Amino acid sequence: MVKTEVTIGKLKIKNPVLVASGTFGYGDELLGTVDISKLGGIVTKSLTLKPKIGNPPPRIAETPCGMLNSIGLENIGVDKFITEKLPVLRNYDTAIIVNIAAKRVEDYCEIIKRLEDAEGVSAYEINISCPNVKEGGLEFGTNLSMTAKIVKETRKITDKTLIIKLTPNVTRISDFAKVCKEEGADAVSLINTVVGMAIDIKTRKPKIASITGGLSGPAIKPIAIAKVFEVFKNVDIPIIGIGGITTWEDAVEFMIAGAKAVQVGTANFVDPTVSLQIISGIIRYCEENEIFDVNEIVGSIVLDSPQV
Amino acid sequence: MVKTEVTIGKLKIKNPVLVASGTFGYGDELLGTVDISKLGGIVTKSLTLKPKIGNPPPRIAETPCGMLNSIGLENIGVDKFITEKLPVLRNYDTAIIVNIAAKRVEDYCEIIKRLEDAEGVSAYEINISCPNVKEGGLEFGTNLSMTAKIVKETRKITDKTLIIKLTPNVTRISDFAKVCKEEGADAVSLINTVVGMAIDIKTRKPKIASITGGLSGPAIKPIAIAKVFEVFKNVDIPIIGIGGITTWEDAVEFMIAGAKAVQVGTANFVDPTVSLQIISGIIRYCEENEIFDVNEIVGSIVLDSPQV
Amino acid sequence: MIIKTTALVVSNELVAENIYRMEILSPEISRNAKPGQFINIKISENFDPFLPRPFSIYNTIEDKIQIIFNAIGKGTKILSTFKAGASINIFGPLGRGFNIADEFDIAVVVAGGLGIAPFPFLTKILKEKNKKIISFVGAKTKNQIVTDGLENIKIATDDGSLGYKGTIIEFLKSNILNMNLTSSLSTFKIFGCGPNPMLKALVNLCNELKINCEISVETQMACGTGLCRGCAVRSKDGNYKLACKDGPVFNSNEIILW
Amino acid sequence: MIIKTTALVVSNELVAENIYRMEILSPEISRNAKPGQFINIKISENFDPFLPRPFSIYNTIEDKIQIIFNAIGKGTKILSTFKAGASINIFGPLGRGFNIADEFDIAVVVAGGLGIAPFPFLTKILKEKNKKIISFVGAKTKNQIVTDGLENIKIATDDGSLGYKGTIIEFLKSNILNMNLTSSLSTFKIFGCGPNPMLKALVNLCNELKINCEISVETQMACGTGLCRGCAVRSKDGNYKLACKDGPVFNSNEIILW
Ligand SMILES: Cc1cc2nc3c(=O)[nH]c(=O)nc-3n(C[C@H](O)[C@H](O)[C@H](O)COP(=O)(O)OP(=O)(O)OC[C@H]3O[C@@H](n4cnc5c(N)ncnc54)[C@H](O)[C@@H]3O)c2cc1C
Ligand SMILES: Cc1cc2nc3c(=O)[nH]c(=O)nc-3n(C[C@H](O)[C@H](O)[C@H](O)COP(=O)(O)OP(=O)(O)OC[C@H]3O[C@@H](n4cnc5c(N)ncnc54)[C@H](O)[C@@H]3O)c2cc1C
Ligand SMILES: Cc1cc2nc3c(=O)[nH]c(=O)nc-3n(C[C@H](O)[C@H](O)[C@H](O)COP(=O)(O)O)c2cc1C
Ligand SMILES: Cc1cc2nc3c(=O)[nH]c(=O)nc-3n(C[C@H](O)[C@H](O)[C@H](O)COP(=O)(O)O)c2cc1C
Ligand code: FES
Ligand code: FES
Repeated sequence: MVKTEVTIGKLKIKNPVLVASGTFGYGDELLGTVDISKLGGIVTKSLTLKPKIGNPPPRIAETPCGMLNSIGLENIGVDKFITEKLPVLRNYDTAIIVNIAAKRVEDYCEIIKRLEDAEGVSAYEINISCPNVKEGGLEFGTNLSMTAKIVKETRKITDKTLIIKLTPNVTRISDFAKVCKEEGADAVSLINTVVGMAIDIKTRKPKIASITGGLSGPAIKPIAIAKVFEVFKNVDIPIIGIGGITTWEDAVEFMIAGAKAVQVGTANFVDPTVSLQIISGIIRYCEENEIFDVNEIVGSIVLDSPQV
Repeated sequence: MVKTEVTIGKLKIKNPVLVASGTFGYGDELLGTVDISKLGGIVTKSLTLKPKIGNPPPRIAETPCGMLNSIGLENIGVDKFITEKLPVLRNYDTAIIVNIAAKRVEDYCEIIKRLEDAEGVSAYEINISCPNVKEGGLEFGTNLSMTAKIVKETRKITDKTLIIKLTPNVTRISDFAKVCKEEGADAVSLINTVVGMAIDIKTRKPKIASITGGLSGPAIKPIAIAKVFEVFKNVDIPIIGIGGITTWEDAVEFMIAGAKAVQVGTANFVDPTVSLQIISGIIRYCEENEIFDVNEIVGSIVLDSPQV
Repeated sequence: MIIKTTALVVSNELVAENIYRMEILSPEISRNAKPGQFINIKISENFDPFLPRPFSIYNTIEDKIQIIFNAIGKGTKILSTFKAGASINIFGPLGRGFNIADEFDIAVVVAGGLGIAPFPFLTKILKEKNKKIISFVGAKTKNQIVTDGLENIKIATDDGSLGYKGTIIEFLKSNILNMNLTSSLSTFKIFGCGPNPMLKALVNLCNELKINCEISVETQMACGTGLCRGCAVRSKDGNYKLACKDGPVFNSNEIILW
Repeated sequence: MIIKTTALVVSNELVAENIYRMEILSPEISRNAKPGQFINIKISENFDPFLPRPFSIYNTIEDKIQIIFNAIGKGTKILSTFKAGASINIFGPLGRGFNIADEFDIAVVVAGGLGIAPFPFLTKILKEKNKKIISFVGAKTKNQIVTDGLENIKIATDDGSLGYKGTIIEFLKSNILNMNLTSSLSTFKIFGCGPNPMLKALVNLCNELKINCEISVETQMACGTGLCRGCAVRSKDGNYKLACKDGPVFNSNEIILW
């Protein structure tokens, strides 16, 4: 019997597999098809203070081994989430990690305040890395002092587990993870999408209305693994690994690189049940390799070369 | 009859398709199989002042729609290149763009000095973006003042076309392109590889001996297009587009985004004749669309949204 | 209820120029499907192409569902190589189908090119309800015309190689006017599917003549299940609707075509 | 002279557990190939898998070349689905083959698992030169043993299900010692191919007994043509050699196995 529970800050999740923000709605989208109570947890679509209708179409385009998106944080807003979604989600035995995005530090705090009074929130994931909007956008996630400020202020408001979601679109992501730790974040999640672009050569127009979008999927996995390992090597903070995870082997690869948990994103679009298969795959892997606790995998990378 | 000649600084190339540094040896590797005189030009493997034996194996790993490499600038050194390679290459009617890498600014200058005395060099591409070594490594390419210094000093030594090869592993690549222009570079080429990593879950060892490597191939094309467009939008300097180009459609996409010429890299490993097919594909595209000069394609992106 | 299954390909045959019809054994999907709904097909075990491809349910025959597709790109070219006996990963039925509950006694089906895809299934159900059906089918040229499973077929081709020479909407308009039933037009309902320019022309015509009209739209899709919010379509109220969940079938006065 | 061609698959049959032999029509490659050389196969029109896959030339029969492969991963699983009549993109012959010009009268072929791949071709050429050949073939178990095209075959399996129970190198060693020709050993030449651990053991044995030995190595490869410098193998002189160009066949005293 493999122990699958992992701890992220104050949050205990029953297994290390979460569904990534923006790739599984609010968790209630496919209740008939996917048993979310088997998941380690769900990360909600980014919530903003007021509802947002999102960006104009086309919002997505397929690319080699991945896709571009610019949804523009379309969401129902924090209040409607509290009244309509939380009561449903509460009934499932899975961690509810609420991802929030805002244009101003005050708004991040205000959203958390409202959620603190509601029942059923397991943890917060602060999105400062969305490439497609002002809210939670890159001018926060690519700026060390803004990042520090957001962590410091949101930390004041909640004792719940605070996860900061980082962007790969920076020179050294570990500098940002360091700041998050110093300001009291419990964990970092990485990576958000990579800024990308595609053009339809027939029309000569960008394939995404907002011109650039966020690249996700298997194509970015090597980039994500490198970023996870960079943070693991340089900063002592729990890491949630994200980027191109499509199979249990991918999940294990992230954990070996130093991730305590993982999030499955774009792969949900190909098969919304993939996360459940990844969980059973990890358990099978542990059994076959006589690993009794998934935590043994975390950071178990073997380096014979001196470079590190 | 489509006009295919493009001008990069003082360099005129007969068509906009070059083979990328490190993906076609010194140009003489497959003379029996690929007629290099049909190419716009060849960019040589990075040359250093002294020969380098390169990094220990494994040096490469396949990834989704791409590959990681850490060759470590294995090369014969500038002197041997001058005595053994240049005399052969001179005989072909194609531009010889010599890519150079160095640990110190002085070495960049010294390498150029030696090449200036030799006959047959069409232009220089300065590699300040190799993710796998000290020479021409990221501590140059991710540092604005170092970049400025290298451009300024190398510019003093040659009147030939000076191309600076930029890395995507920075927050804003256009800041670097701006500096290159200010210091007198004739053009920028982008992108070099993206830092990436992969782990063999059986052995738990990195698939690349140097742990991280450079990601290339179709997987990175959307990233490269976004970087090319960012520079095109913000800096008035000729751009050579690189990253995942595998078909003539890819080449046209880069040109629409603002690239005056393109380099084909990893695709040479799948089919070393691919560049020739890309050239004929571009010409066919022009004929079918009644484009009389390939320069008409450059930067012809159509934007109906206000974002730009 | 969405079913995810690895199903058996019963047949996959070329039915017109570069157009294939595939029959797939899937009792649950066949039982649950409604006309206008679609399925997602995972094309390959590998990651290129990566996203599933949506295909309208062309028809259901007992335990089997059929799709029809044009081998134009990466995914459909691979799909065209599937042979009888192969297994295929499908997901469905997805989306909201045609509304046949409302008031009408004559159904006018209008299809441009492969826009015929959802209509054999719709026709079957409408016939069960004893509705009168007229089908207008248009295409560039005659080799691309597919009509089986349709009723009272009227054809138009851009090059005139078969039927009326011109667009299917021009042809439709002249017919409706000739019918000269402007009074009872309200009892018509038009069901349209095809390329966007054609749908726009159709919607304009229906607004002009005040005809109740539903159209099935095509957008880029990633998930087909409401997860990604990528398939947004502008709705009249200034918000967005999802082609994969609120659609792909919309009433012509619900949305704004792009 | 390297030939790039889209060739016809003549046959592709299962010859052992999960092991396929494919016959490809390519007169130029067949004519130019030497034992120990390989070809690159572009597996898919799409980008996953992206890099070509190298395969030893198993044999040549008139205008045709053969390869043999184990359907273990992405590329080889796709290859195993190729049917007779399909066309395949290949590139070759690549690399440096075995050196059969030097002094020896008895050729000892040593193959571990699919390490037999280059040897039917080598055997054919050696027989033309009237060399005596002894073949040692090892595998985990008997279902994985492939021997056709080899001569004087001696078999070892790890599980003892066929022939000697143990590694092929142990078996080889005992045989050579029994032959007890230590004096004339110099006229032996060993040709080895197989997994790295086996090659290491073989090289040690040959050093110990001072036997001339060539081995064919496998490394990760991107281009197979010398362009990428990715297939580096440590050479005794402290430099690197390229498996795709200087090899895949090396003399056992040229390189250091990893
Ligand atoms: C709800 C819905 C139902 C659909 N039903 C059907 C159906 O019943 N039959 C069917 O054949 N297709 C249908 N499609 C379209 C289908 O999902 C694929 O997008 C289309 O078949 C092309 O996929 P591909 O991978 O072959 O092309 P891609 O490789 O994705 O694209 C290749 C090239 O074809 C172009 N292209 C993509 N889609 C189309 C298109 N629909 N028409 C013209 N050019 C295109 C692309 O712009 C690109 O240039 C439907 C789409 C939706 C959203
Ligand atoms: C010069 C040369 C000649 C070769 N000749 C042959 C040949 O004649 N027949 C043949 O079958 N292969 C041969 N190979 C290996 C072959 O090129 C492929 O690497 C191998 O078949 C796996 O490819 P794949 O895409 O199926 O596996 P991948 O999808 O690339 O890998 C899938 C899994 O299989 C593992 N794997 C990859 N290669 C091997 C291997 N060789 N043995 C065991 N596990 C492996 C990988 O580590 C991975 O875990 C040769 C390689 C070289 C360099
Ligand atoms: C369609 C789409 C929408 C997304 N929306 C959000 C979002 O609202 N908030 C957020 O923090 N990340 C969002 N992401 C990023 C993912 O959570 C994830 O970080 C990224 O896609 C990389 O993981 P993947 O390759 O597994 O998809 C979105 C990604 C996609 C593809
Ligand atoms: C195996 C390999 C070796 C490379 N060596 C060099 C090099 O020596 N100097 C350099 O400037 N770029 C080098 N590059 C980067 C390429 O020139 C190119 O910028 C990058 O691969 C992206 O293009 P691609 O996706 O078409 O390969 C190398 C790339 C690969 C794959
Ligand atoms: S396709 Fe993903 S929400 Fe419609
Ligand atoms: S595989 Fe590219 S140099 Fe050998």
